[in-house]
Amino acid sequence: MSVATSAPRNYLTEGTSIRSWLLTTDHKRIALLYLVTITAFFVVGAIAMALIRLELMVPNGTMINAEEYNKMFTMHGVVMVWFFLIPSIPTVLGNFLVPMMIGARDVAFPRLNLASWYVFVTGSLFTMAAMVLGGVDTGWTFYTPYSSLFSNGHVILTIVGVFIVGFASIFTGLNFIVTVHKLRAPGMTWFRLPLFIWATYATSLILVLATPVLAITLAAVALERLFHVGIFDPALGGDPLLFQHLFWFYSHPAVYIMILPGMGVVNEVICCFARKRIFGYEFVAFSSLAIAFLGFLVWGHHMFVAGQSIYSSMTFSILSYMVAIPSAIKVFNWTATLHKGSISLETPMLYLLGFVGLFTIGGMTGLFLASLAIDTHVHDTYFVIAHFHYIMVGGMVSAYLGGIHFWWPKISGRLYSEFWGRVAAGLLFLGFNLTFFPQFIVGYLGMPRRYHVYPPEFQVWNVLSSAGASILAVGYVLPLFYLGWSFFFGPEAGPNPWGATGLEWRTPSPPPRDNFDETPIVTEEAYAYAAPEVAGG
Amino acid sequence: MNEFEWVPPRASVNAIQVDALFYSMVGFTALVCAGVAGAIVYFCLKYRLGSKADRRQLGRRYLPWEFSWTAIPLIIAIGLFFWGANLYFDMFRPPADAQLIYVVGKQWMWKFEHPEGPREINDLHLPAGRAIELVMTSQDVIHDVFIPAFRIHHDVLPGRYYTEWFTPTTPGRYHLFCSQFCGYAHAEMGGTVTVMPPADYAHWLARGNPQPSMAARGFRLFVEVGCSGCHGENAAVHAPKLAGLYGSVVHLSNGTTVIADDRYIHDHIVMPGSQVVVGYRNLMPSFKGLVTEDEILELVAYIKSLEPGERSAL
Amino acid sequence: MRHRRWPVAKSEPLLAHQFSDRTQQVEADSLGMWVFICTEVMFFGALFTGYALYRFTYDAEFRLASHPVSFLLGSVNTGVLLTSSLFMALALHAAQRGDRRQLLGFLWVTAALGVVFLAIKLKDYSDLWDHGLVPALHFAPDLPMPPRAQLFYVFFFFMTGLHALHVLIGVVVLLGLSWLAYRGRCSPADHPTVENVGLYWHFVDVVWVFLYPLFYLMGRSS
Amino acid sequence: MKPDEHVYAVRAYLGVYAALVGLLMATVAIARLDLGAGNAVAALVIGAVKAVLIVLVFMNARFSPPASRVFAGVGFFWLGILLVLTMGDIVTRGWVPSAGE
Repeated sequence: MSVATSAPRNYLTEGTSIRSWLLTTDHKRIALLYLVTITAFFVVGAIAMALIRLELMVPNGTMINAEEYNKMFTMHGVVMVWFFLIPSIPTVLGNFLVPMMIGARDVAFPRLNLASWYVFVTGSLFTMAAMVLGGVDTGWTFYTPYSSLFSNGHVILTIVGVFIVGFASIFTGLNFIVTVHKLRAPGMTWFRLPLFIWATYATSLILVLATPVLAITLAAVALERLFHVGIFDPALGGDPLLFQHLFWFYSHPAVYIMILPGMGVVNEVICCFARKRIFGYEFVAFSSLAIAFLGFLVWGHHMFVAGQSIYSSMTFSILSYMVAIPSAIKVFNWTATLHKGSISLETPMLYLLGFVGLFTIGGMTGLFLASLAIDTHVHDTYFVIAHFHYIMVGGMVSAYLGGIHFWWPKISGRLYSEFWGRVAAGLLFLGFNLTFFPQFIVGYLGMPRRYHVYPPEFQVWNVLSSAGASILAVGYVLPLFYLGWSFFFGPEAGPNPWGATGLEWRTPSPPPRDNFDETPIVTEEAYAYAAPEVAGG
Repeated sequence: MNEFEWVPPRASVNAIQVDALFYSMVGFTALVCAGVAGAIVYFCLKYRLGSKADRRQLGRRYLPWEFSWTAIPLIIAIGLFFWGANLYFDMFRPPADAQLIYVVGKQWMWKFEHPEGPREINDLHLPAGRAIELVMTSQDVIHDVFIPAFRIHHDVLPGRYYTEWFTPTTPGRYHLFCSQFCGYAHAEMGGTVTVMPPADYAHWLARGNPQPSMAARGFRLFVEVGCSGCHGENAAVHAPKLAGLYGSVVHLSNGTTVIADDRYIHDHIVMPGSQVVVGYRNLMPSFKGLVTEDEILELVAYIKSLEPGERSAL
Repeated sequence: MRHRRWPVAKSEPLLAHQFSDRTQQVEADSLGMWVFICTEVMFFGALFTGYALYRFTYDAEFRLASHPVSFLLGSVNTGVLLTSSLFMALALHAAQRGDRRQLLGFLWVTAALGVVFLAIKLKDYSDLWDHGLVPALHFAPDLPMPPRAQLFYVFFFFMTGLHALHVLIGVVVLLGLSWLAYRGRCSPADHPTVENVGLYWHFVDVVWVFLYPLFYLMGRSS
Repeated sequence: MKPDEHVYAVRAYLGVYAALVGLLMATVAIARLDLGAGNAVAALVIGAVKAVLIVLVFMNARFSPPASRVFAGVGFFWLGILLVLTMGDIVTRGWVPSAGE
């Protein structure tokens, strides 16, 4: 308990110079470095999104022209995927929490961890330079031969940036894998680990195994663009589908890089605010690994109409359906965890219950896309856009913001305004649904993605979507203000404001440099919430 | 001018089948989402902190639940897979008597050729009630033929031929989109598909400038670009004769065999040395750049029209 | 060299603050190396996949195209790398026994064999350059080549080039390690460092063991 | 890991080295024979055997902790996924279903 005598030294007060931040190897400080960086990129991606939604208010928008529009959606995609979503929960919450949750003083390779941030910043400089120098118009998928031979944008510069940030991902993933294997506190067996750790571990496996394939694929695109040697050019015997195979071998699992850590956050928050042990711990834990594994077997469902063999398509289709099983297990277990709990709807809980709902819709519409016949109609339409935004924005961003709110008292040592928190969570949920639900409809009607002009009968849905986006924007901006305020002026939180279990709550807020004054010893399972008092029972 | 649409027009046999699957899945999804959302709301109210709800019997018997909500989704998933896969498989099996229409995509327009002769750009006229098979290729990057009213989609790749087929049912005008991002004017690379009653279609075919058939245009090219110098009837050069070639089995000098299909002939024109016929030396120059993709299609149509033992069908 | 007295390791190896004991640190380092090797496998794996695709599609052309690639140089290089791996393993053994002199010798032999490998590789490349078989930079074959020959050589240079880069990095790391050993920083307790460098070196060898049949052995019989 | 476990290892290293050189000579010899597709298969099988020997003996995967041993296999397993599913497409792409009625 931090009594208001002289404040105990914590990781924030341990050296306050810029230098002490830039050369830190403290996982908590690196988490904050990442937090600031990816927030900046989120703003960049969101501005591109705002321009896109404004342009689409009318069927023949002239606010920006075709070329600018193409660059905008490419920038939105590239920045949001590689500079926000993929690093988001792993590098911010993961870096902050993984060592603390397992009772370690730091990650296994602290210098590698810092290197990861520098590599990330270096890579982002390249991609940002490409954006500033005139942008790139290939879409975030860089499909060949358009990207390799036809586009006039700064493809190589962009690719170099993405190539480099890939190494930041690999460093982070490698670090977490080794940390979870080797640095668990005494008594912290695998089945006593918080489920956030299981999810982060599964994510790290994907980071380590998929990212190199993307790196080499993008290198091949750059090579092709520089020298035109025919790796993906049909005129020289190359196969453009090879690019798609390799790209999606990374980019489909990348979707699970984005969603798995979010699922991890759900477990922590729901257990805390239902004051109850998770329902079916082992099933939730193994479903994370199952999703990470199956996620590698389904990439071909992006290629059902791309000219892939139909037998291959069928294989990928049924494997895609299999991913639905562990996802369903998770949703049902979360719901069952609420049963007979003692539920209070604090801000993080609102975000995460929103996550469960939106993820369910996103996941169910994934079944439509896994269905060969339906995908043959909705492929590359707004139906797909809506589906993956339900997963990535409705799911991942909700979980990220919910997680930030949940652990904010630990990160900053302070409380934020519960009222504004609930308002922001509510706006996010409303704005999100209004933005993206109409896109399912307009997608089934046949509006293709990456169109800046469209037939007038689609306008109603686009206007609804743009209106929703403005509400969504308010939902995003609000936390910046009240969390920023709380960081400096909020009331002190104390070590455990939510009454949560978990080792991270057993240390002061903000935690000291080495997290724990002495190594904790774990004697019980995760989520050992006291059985609720049965009032009048 | 804004017509408000809830559902896309349904103008092919395939569209009816896909819609049946789609709306079944919408129903199923609505059921699951309502169930999950309902349970969450109900639990949040009933078991809110401090409520007097009964919280005893917190047993750990969860296995029956886990197994049931693993097994039931699994069975449903497999069922949905077969439903979708079955329809999809049919989409790749055009009936033998389907009417062929040739499609070339290029930045940023669509060219259509009817075997009877008419050529169209960005507009496609089709007869209702008849199976149509599009034979598609691209001249530059990847495009995609997307006709929402037919619920059909396929990428169009440079250097390859893909087909998609459908049977239009309802006369009317429908959107045609390119749905694979292809550069600057991607959003404008579309057009209109006009489905007409068969009689009107026949009338449309006959009307306007009478055009020679595709095979006839192919024959003209065959002479003009110099193919006939070697492959023609009286050519002195020892080159394979092309009559009866289409659809036959060709033995290659590397010991393998291929079926001489559209792709084979196409590749031979632009990349002759890659598949040399056994017994011949590769003397043929590449015609890459000398003929466009739509001209190659015409050459293929001509070669296709040659019956075995015939030198020239025209 | 052999008359020099070896400085004695002054202190126990450092224990980083995040670890509670030495075993934990050693095991963490080793696991980290294995995970890194997984990443490397996938890194090369993407190229192996591309190679497999084109080899399947253009089998006959690839066989013909591979003729100018020197069977002899490739086979010799395989022998060189295998031998270097043996010396790397022996170096680890020396480190475990705390025999710094042997350790140093074996590390140098390993590094030297790496340099020999690179030199032979260079000769291999320059021969192909003379035949005009280097895509992008100088592709004007002076031998009759099938149409997809360029594709074969793209993968040849991409894959063997990436591998050679790994060998080069390995040589630099080995020299760094032998410098540490020379400075007396390789007591028996330091052998895990040698072991991790060894893991990397052997992995590079494993990659070559697959590159060799794919590029140097095909189409030799015809 | 305990160092004394593989202090005796010199003999194992030399034995494996001899085996590797033997395999190299075998693969050179086989490459000279005309086995059709068998050449590639034989060369790759020999390559795989060499790789396994290197991983197990030179890299001492035999004595590594379980987690390290698992990760020694994980990379190759995942590469297998990439190869099998990609090649599954390439190999079956030419199989065209028969025409419908």
